[in-house]
Amino acid sequence: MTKLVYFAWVRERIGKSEENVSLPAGIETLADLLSWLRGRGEEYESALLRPEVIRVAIDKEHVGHGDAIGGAREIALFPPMTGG
Amino acid sequence: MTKLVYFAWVRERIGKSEENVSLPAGIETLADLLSWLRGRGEEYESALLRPEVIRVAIDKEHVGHGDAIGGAREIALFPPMTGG
Amino acid sequence: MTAAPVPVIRIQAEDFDVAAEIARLTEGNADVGAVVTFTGLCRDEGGRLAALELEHYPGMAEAEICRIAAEAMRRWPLLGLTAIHRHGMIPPGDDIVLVVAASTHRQAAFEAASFLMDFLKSRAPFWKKEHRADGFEGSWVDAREADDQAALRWRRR
Amino acid sequence: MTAAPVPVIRIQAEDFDVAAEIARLTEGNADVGAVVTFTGLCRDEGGRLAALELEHYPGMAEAEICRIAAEAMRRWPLLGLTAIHRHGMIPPGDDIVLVVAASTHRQAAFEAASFLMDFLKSRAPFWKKEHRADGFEGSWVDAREADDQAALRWRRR
Repeated sequence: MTKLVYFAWVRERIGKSEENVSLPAGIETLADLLSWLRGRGEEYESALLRPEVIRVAIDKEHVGHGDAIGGAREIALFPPMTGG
Repeated sequence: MTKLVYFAWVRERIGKSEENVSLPAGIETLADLLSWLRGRGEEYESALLRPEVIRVAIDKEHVGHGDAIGGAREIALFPPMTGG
Repeated sequence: MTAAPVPVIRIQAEDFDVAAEIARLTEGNADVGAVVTFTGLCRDEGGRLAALELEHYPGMAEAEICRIAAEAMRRWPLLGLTAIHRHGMIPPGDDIVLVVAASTHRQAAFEAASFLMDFLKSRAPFWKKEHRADGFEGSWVDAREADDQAALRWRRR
Repeated sequence: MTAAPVPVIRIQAEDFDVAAEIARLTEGNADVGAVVTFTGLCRDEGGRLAALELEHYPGMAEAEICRIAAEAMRRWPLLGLTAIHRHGMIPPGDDIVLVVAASTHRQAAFEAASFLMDFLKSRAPFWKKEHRADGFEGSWVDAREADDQAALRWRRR
């Protein structure tokens, strides 16, 4: 099981702040994950409509969409950051 | 009469913080003034030994050595500034 | 005189005290000749906003600011570095973020504080949601292109 | 919202209160989103110094800092600008100078504060004399070439 966590409008559109999922075989990169998630329902489709604006972190470190998921325990999806 | 004021090591070497002088005819620029002052005694010679490092202000505004004294009421001579 | 200082990083709901944070970096260290602070405050956008709600990613927010601070410590000869970021509901006029950088000469303190803010803006996992004064549903603040550009300028070195 | 702010310039023997000076620029003005402060402190130069004595040219010190502050107000969209410079005998660890710049976004506040310090260093009529911890006669601090260079970089714009 992999823990997925969502923030800001990604969280609002998906309708939950976290969930545990079993990733099917073949999901190797974060781009694969985003594409698979979009097929899980309207709420995911709406949150991930423009995957290019979605930022991803694995185990609390920024990663790129092309990076491998590897042994990730926690994957976070969120919009561009607006702190400071 | 023109008021001359001195600061920092210029003041220490000349041995006073201010004085009133009658400028002789022919003293038109600040370079003329510095040169004339150097002839007034050892203490002035020691303070103004390297005229190129002396900064000058007329009526509380920075001016260059080539500038005219004009109707200056107060002329200040001092070393490069080290505030802040 | 002193060992390499450890940056102070705090993520908190409460406000901070700028004077106390300056004192923490200067007291007992007479090598400090320059302290630069940056305080970011909630604007009311011409009366439009009732508050900003700041969401963050607990754990990653601290970790990411620690990484940025460590990079600043490597780039500049700093004698102290502090970053405090608030979360939760923040009304106009209230503080959001504080950065304090201390060094012997001013250039390092100015540059490090500016660097920390540029990277904090574009990399620290915080998101602002507007709460409108007129009661209508507010929206999430969009990331500013200017903030990404500001972070990029540090790559030129 | 507000008329163009008038810079606050003070030359004084007493210490200043950074928090109070920040509050003066932010309170009641919810357009302010960024405040940068610079505090310059007296270093002890590895224990060598007992104090710095700051001499100034009364009247010209205020006038010159006013001129520099007015130039900063022309160059950046500032919502507030304060400069306070102390004179007299200042022991290590004590404050010497404070600059506070307030603006809507951070870049203007950072740049204006840095600009003000660069020009204050090279143009404001203050001179530092060292008082040594070992009791020997101290000397006048030499102007730093780096400070003149720092002021020159603003000409490139």
